[in-house]
Amino acid sequence: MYTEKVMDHFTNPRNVGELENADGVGEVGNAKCGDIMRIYLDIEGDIIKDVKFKTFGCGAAVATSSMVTEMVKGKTIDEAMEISNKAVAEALGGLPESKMHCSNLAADALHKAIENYRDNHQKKE
Amino acid sequence: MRRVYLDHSATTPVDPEVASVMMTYYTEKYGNPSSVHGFGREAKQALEQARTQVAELIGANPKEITFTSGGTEADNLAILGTAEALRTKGKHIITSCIEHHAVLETCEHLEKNGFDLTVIPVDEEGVISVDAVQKAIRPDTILITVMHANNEVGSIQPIAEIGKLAKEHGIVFHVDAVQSLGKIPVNVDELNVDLLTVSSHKIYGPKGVGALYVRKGVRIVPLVHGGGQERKRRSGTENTPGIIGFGKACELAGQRMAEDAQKQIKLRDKLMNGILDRIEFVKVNGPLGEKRLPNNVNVSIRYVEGESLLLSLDMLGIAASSGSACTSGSLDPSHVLLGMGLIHEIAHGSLRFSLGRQNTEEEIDYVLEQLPKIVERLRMMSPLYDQVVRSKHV
Amino acid sequence: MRRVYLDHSATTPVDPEVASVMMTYYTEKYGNPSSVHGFGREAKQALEQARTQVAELIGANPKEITFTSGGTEADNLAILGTAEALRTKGKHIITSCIEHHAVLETCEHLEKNGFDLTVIPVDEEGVISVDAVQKAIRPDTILITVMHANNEVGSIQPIAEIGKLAKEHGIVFHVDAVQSLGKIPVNVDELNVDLLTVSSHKIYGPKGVGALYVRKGVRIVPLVHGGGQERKRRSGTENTPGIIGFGKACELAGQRMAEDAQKQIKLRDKLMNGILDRIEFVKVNGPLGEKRLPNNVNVSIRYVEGESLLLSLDMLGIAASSGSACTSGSLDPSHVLLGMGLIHEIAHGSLRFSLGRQNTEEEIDYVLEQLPKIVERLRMMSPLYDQVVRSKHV
Ligand SMILES: Cc1ncc(COP(=O)(O)O)c(C=O)c1O
Ligand SMILES: Cc1ncc(COP(=O)(O)O)c(C=O)c1O
Ligand code: FES
Ligand code: FES
Repeated sequence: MYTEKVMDHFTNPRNVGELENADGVGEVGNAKCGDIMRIYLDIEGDIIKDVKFKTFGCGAAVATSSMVTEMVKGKTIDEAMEISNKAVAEALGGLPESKMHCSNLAADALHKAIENYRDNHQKKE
Repeated sequence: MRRVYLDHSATTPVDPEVASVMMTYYTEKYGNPSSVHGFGREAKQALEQARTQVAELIGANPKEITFTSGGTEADNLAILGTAEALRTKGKHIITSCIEHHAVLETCEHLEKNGFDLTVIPVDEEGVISVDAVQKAIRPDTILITVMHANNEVGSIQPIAEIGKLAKEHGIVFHVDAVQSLGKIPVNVDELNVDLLTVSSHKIYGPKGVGALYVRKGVRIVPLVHGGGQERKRRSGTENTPGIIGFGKACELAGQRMAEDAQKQIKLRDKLMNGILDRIEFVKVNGPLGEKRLPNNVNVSIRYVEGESLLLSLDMLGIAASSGSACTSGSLDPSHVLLGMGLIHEIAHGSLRFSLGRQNTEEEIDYVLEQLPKIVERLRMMSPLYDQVVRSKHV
Repeated sequence: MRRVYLDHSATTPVDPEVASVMMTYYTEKYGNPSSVHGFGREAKQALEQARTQVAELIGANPKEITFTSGGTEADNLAILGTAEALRTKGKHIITSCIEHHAVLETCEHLEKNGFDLTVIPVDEEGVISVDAVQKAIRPDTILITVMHANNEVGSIQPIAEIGKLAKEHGIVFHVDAVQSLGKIPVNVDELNVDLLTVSSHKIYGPKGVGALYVRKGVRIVPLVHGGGQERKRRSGTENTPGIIGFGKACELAGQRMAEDAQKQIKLRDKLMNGILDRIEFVKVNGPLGEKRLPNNVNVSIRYVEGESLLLSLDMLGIAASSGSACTSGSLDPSHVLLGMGLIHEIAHGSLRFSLGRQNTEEEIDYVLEQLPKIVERLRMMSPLYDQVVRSKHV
């Protein structure tokens, strides 16, 4: 069902955890649907210096969370905004059709975290 | 890698004795039972012997057994066949909210085609109330269809009483006994049923074979038309090797049922109590004791999601299921658990272990050793668990 | 006793290679393909490989293959499923008078439920005329269902041309290819078909498995409701070992078809000519040469009755059939032979020998040695023959 890459990220998820005093936090999904994803960002200038996640969800949800954190580390926030659901799924070597929506969650959580950062940032200015 | 199969409610291995009987009918005694010649006759004879073996396990007459391609087809034949036969008599059908999809989807198909459907709720243990069925009965009720034991939570239903009700009202009564056969006694007279579905691959027989018991005098319209096999109830060249395997599996089930149950109840309780002892925030789904199938363990583990649990167990060679096998690939939480009143997030974290003849205590120990570690790891990742831990520390 | 099996159109032995592949999936890789765990995944993978093997033999895409419990169910699914899907579009169905019961009875079931049925006649060789089909087409025709090759007399039908007609008129075209598969090329594109039925046990695969090819874009309503397996077209736990066996049988059929056909045509003609040479008052039923299946011999032997012939042959270990296996237990003469214009008394004396991969020249010699003696003996008993002999002597 899942590619080796998915299983690798599921088994050894990268960047699990949270960041105290994160510059941006994004959360999507709800427990009712069986998936919640939260992403924490530390941002310096407009570069993503550190990223962590926590996820309650299926194998694909865990793997896409892990993947997206790997993909954004070191990127600018504009570059990170460009990361699409499809790109996350592709980076994992594909997802089963019925699981494509799980990749939505990861990209959406990331984008929400960046928006959250921009909101905070703009307020500070 | 070590492999521990704990998904016997999804399907079972074929018993080696069963497989070896079947082999002969694939390669040597391969005749078509409808044929006049020796090859045909030897196949026919074995087919009829299998019919007797199935009948004996459920206390029926062999003539009352119609072989099908499985439990799903038997459920469809019972429900659609009765609806078609009695459509001028009435249009109301009663079922329960914890039925297998083979029953629910079929009833809903009829609903879309002009029938009325009442779906009886269950209590928090997953048991239907006889009272609720009684209240649902209308003058135009033609069929009551409920399961003997539930495939997800193992709850055993008050079939005999519902059957008595149905009989009093002259309503055809169909029971899906796919999960109870071979695990607890199934007797068509004691249960007061008119139609009863059984399936081979849940009792160490081959996949792709099942049967519908049709009480003498009960009329159903066939689903599949053609050569008129199975006393015109189910056309198609008979799957003789499969049917013969099913017959043998029934014979073995009859011999081993008491011993199997005794052994599996012990393992079941060991596993269930072991999980409760070792893991926090766990809830057992379904009834305890006598009202539960001997081989079913179903727990909800809070703050983790079922598929992640399954995958993690799988990597250690442990095969289990979350909800029923048919839906574990999809995103909906089990309709059975929701029907029992579980909220979505708890239903999502449910896990079913279903025991079989070959399981050992040592295998249960292995699961009890691994599962807590898996849950711990997944909970550390879970944003829901955070809050729990934090609120504890406050 | 010596046993000579010449009833391969009724059913075939399972190829030992096929049987051995299946065995693994009964006893070791027994997972339910819907399950998430390793046991499930290995079953699922093998299931999909089998789908590819079946698809390849008929030039289809694997996604266009729906597995069923046999040819009969596939025929029913095609016909009932199309009728249900298109019932608002039209109510007219065209079929032929030589179809298998799985098609005829299903069409007649629809006729009883408000559909219009046109049954096309055949010529004296058992071949449908394209012209007759064309003339039968109406604006409300939704389905044409005809067979590729006839099971009794081996006549091959002008499918590609009928398919072209159907396409021109936007009519769904279903073909029952149960008897042609593995014997002559079957290609869904060359034949212009939308739906195509195949069955495993006629090509050295297991009984109880078949498939319906459904061209991409063609909609059918399912017959059996439940877990939504087979892309929602056919619910029920998949008969994985059976399907895997069918897949293997298709692979072997593809490899061996040319050689099998060449060998069987030789035996066929030897048997047919041998009978004509040795026995008086014999008529060959069905076409000669290219338009006949490589493995079919069908003769009417005057002044004797089919069942008596079968029983006499059987006592010598020779398995043959009279009419189709499905009806040889009954008293009606074959509807196919009657459809070809044979009178009852001649149809009653018909005999079908259908060859298979394992048959040898020596076996044919044995039949040719025994059959004349049997016919002689039965004719000596026959009051009809008396008159013939007498009139000869006059
Ligand atoms: C209660 C119940 N009914 C029906 C079925 C369907 O039977 P089968 O798998 O033979 O189609 C199953 C198993 O999946 C079941 O558990
Ligand atoms: C032409 C034809 N169609 C359909 C069938 C039915 O297929 P099955 O025996 O797999 O049900 C047969 C064989 O009996 C047949 O010969
Ligand atoms: S996150 Fe919901 S199924 Fe994957
Ligand atoms: S005499 Fe027996 S079938 Fe006609």
